[in-house]
Amino acid sequence: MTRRQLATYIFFGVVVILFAISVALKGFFVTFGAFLTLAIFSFLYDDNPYYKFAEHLFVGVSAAYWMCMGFWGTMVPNLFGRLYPPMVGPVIPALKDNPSDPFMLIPLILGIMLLMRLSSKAGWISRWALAFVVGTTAGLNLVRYLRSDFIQQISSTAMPLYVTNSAGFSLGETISNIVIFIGVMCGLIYFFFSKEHKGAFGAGARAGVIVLMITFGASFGYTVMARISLLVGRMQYLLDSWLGMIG
Amino acid sequence: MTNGAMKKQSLVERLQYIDRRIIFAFIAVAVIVPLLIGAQLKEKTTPIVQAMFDNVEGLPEGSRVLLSYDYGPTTAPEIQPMVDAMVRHCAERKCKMYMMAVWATGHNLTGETIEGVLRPDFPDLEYGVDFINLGYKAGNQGLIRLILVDFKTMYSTDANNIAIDDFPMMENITSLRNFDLIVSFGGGFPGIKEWIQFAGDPGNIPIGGGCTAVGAPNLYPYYPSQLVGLLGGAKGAAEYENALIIAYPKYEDYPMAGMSLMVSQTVAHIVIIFFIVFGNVLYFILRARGMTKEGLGGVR
Amino acid sequence: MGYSVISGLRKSVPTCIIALTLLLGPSAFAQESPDTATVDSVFVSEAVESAASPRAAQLNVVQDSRGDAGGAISVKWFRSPDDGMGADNITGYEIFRSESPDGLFESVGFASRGRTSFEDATTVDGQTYYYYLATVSATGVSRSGVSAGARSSAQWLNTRDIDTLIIGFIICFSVIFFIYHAQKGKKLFLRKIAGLEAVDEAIGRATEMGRPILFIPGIQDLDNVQTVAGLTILGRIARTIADYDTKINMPVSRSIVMATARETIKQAYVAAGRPDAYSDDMVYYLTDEQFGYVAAVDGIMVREKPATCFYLGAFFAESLIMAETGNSIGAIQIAGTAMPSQLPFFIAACDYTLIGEELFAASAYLSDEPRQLGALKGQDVGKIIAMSVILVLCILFSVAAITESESILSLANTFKGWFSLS
Amino acid sequence: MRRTFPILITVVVGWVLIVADFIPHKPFGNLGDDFALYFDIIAVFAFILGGGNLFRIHLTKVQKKKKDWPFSIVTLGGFIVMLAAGLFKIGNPGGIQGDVAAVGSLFNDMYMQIFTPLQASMFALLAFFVGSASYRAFRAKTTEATILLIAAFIVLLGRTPFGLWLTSGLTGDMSFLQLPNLTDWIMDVPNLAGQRAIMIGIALGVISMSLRLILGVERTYLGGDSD
Repeated sequence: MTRRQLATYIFFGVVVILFAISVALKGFFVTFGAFLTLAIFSFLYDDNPYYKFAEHLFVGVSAAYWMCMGFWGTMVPNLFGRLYPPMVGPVIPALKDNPSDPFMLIPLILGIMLLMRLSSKAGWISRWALAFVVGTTAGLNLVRYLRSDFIQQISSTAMPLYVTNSAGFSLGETISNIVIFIGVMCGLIYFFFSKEHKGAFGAGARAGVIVLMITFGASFGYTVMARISLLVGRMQYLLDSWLGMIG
Repeated sequence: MTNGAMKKQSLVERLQYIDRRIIFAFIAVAVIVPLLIGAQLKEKTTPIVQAMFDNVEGLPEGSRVLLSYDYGPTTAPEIQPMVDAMVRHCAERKCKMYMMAVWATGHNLTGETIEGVLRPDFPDLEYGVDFINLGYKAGNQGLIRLILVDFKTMYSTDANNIAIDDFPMMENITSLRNFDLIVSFGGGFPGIKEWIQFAGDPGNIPIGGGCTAVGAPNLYPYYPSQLVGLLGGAKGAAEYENALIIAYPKYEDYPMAGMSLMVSQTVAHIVIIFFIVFGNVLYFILRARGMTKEGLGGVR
Repeated sequence: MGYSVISGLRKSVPTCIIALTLLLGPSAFAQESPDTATVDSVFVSEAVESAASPRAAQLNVVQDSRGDAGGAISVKWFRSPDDGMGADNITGYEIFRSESPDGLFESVGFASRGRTSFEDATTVDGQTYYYYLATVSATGVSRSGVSAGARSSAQWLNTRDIDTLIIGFIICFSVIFFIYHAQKGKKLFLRKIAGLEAVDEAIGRATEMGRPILFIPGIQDLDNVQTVAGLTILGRIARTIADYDTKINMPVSRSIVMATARETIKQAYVAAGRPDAYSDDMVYYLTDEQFGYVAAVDGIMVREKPATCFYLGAFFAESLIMAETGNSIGAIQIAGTAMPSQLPFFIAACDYTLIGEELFAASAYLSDEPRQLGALKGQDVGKIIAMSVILVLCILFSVAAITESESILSLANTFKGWFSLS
Repeated sequence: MRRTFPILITVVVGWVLIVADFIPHKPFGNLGDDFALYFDIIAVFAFILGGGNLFRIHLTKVQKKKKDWPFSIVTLGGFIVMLAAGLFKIGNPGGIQGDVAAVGSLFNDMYMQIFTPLQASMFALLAFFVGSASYRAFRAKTTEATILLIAAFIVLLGRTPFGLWLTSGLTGDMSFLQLPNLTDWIMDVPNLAGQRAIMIGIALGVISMSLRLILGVERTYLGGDSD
């Protein structure tokens, strides 16, 4: 046994003992939660068996979690509950007298087509379901983005570049509006694909890059604090719920 | 980082490629120490938060407010304080509160508000009369589209599977248009943006939002025409709490979650600022000596 | 076979447009319907108003809600003189409805003070309804006269969205025009996108080092266009990978994405003439859970040490966790997303980042197909339209502000109204 | 047939949905919602595909005693227990009629005690990575990088009371230079302009991408343009 292996085993022993003490004092669930938290944080030092354990557990549990939520939240009420309501009567009594909707056969058939992937011979049928999904995505998003992100953003940018308020000419707002105007214009110039960024156009694109850099820098800086709040939440759990060291 | 063992490096050069684990340790300490001490930090209310506050403050008694819990336990440390503050405010205004979730994970968190704020501090409010928990329904933005025109098809029962028609406050609720204000809490998808796109814009319903500080900048463009106000991150929560204290002085000495969160955040924030300054100072020293390597971690 | 589809499509597009016009045309002209009641037909309220009651608001128009699926009548009124003013500030307006002018009226909704319209979305199409409005304050209630009858009905054209339709038509038309124009063979100029220039080099590096390529198509399902964009890029990359026989490792968080990605890569191997080299194990599902997924991806990164990481699709908070881990193992990282909040993190931690629109353009760039590139030209036309409209609107508003001219201001507002959501 | 028909499906579905968006009348009015619901249901079918795939991979690892196979047992165990708890609503106070995530059920317990701490801890790693990323990336190397650095630095400082304290001397006409005010200005003005440009660009990208899909020009998602 090498020294490294020995150290690993001793460390494991210590973890087990501390775990046992904590379970005795604080109960299993809080201890296990704290153990998992620390196991995830240990990844910051390096990959290790504790992280591997937490990671593998997480994958298994969460995959099953979403499957169950999908089954009880969507499949039962929205597919079976609409296709043939009496069938879900024993589970969701409120739905059992609803009228039946034969159109729900469409997703049922498409869903079964998708499962054809499991067969090597009929796997190609799954493409029909995928094609349906892609068509839906394209159709729904085209109009949605046109409306909320294209048209609406244009009208939001429509504003006077010379602002007066009750006190007369407002220099601050005028400057702000001009900056927004130039910023949006140059930002759009940057995204032009079919024109070379040269000359005046190139200068516009360059200004666009600057605007984008300010945007990214500002968003990053703005975010830092938020990210820390999540860590604070976890530390509160460790220090307060587990160790009882706060207040 | 680098395997600098090959050739001898100056101290400055080695610090340039400082092991990131050292930064990690500093951040951990910066977060833990203020927590152990325990302190609160007041925040001046900014206009976008004040707008949200004023909107709620302007709601007449009995107004219907829909609160959508579109977040999960991961962002709860950041978002729960603002939910609590707004629910408290709505309760003070005697608004009727309808809690729902477009996120499956929001389901459990509605209980936290009810048990943590409404039951202890507003014992007079009655379930089904003053507030109701409608629970989670699948369907993401599709759900929002559906309930914009037809509320009761999707919500035939509350979260505890009791028929919706048993509750007096559900009378006359046929579509989202019956609500005086919809507030979505959450930074991800589906979230405030989807509420704007699928309910606020088509239904002409006032939408308010509370989101993570990360999501906030993306939502600024919607304010004020499509969004009545926005709370961003713990700071937004602390600002709302501040507005609440000014309007309702009885909360002056009340422990406010957002304000205590701000302390640890601020300290860790300053640590990161320190490291950025430190890194740039090293960089300029090295550049003066002509020893920089270009391109590392460069921008595009 | 595919070519026949395309040529068929080319023929059918104009037909579709014509059919659409024919379909929409008549309804566009048939806008006026008799389901309208205006103030003229409202008889004056005889309700008793005590001294404490607020002054009543009067009805303006009661009519079928325009351009909807039926089942709604919109009620508009003029604000009460006490709305928002003085000590007797009202709380709001309660809307009452009945099926006959002298029948039993019931409340259908409440609008806060300041509002001047309400949509009663609980009507039955074809049934005639009568409305009156009660102005409510803390001290009393006063009611308006009863409106004339109004009926709701469904329309064939969403007239409220006619501006969206027109603008959408122009944009779509310009994209479609350039798609087919480009087919005629005129070579288009396209500016360079650094991230795409680096794709081949990044794949080459992984091949040389004998290490895998990690491809992450975002964490959203196929109902997000960004995921589709990521997969179309995968389609291009997979061809190179199949040619070089580079190892690809693609953990995904949605099983529909898994099915699609397998199909995509498999076809690339078939096209490269080596279908046997393909294996379903290249693409595998982990979990739908955002952080469960990222925990596993991080593990895969530190254990398998991919030489190149692609992150192309819709990302949320996990972006930085993956990109920083990828950075620490020294991988070349190419990212692309249309999630503005995650772009800063990719820019900070990756070697190359495709910003927003560039993600959608990438597969066209990599395809080098004239039709695909033509679509990019069409996008540029969209930008020119956006910029021109913004320019004209800003000039109009500025002129209105400088000259303080009401008429220019109303002109500007009308024009802006075309670009506002109803 | 194997390639052409799917493309036809995409084309027809896409166009119908676009047209339907402007027709409120039945049966078009709700088509978008219906199709979105169909997608959700197909996605649940896909869970069977995904879950089955996960199960098979880890089972193979255990059977063949591949590297790290004991950890695959952890995945399988977590998966099976959670799946059983959820599908059969084990320990649910409302029985089989109760809400799947009802408080008191095994499913909810596992969610709250295992899932939640793992999820929150993973998310909290970001606090550390944001630190290391800013240390490395925010260096004044090029003009662009310097602008990025300055914008980030002002906003970082402006969001702390430290920033207010540092610049509280600037009053009156100069008060707009106080760091919190400057931060707000950067967020509300240049940041907003950049975000808008990105948003408009993305909208055009989505429109063009969708059109390429529903014209059948972009077909890589079905395995490339060769037949």
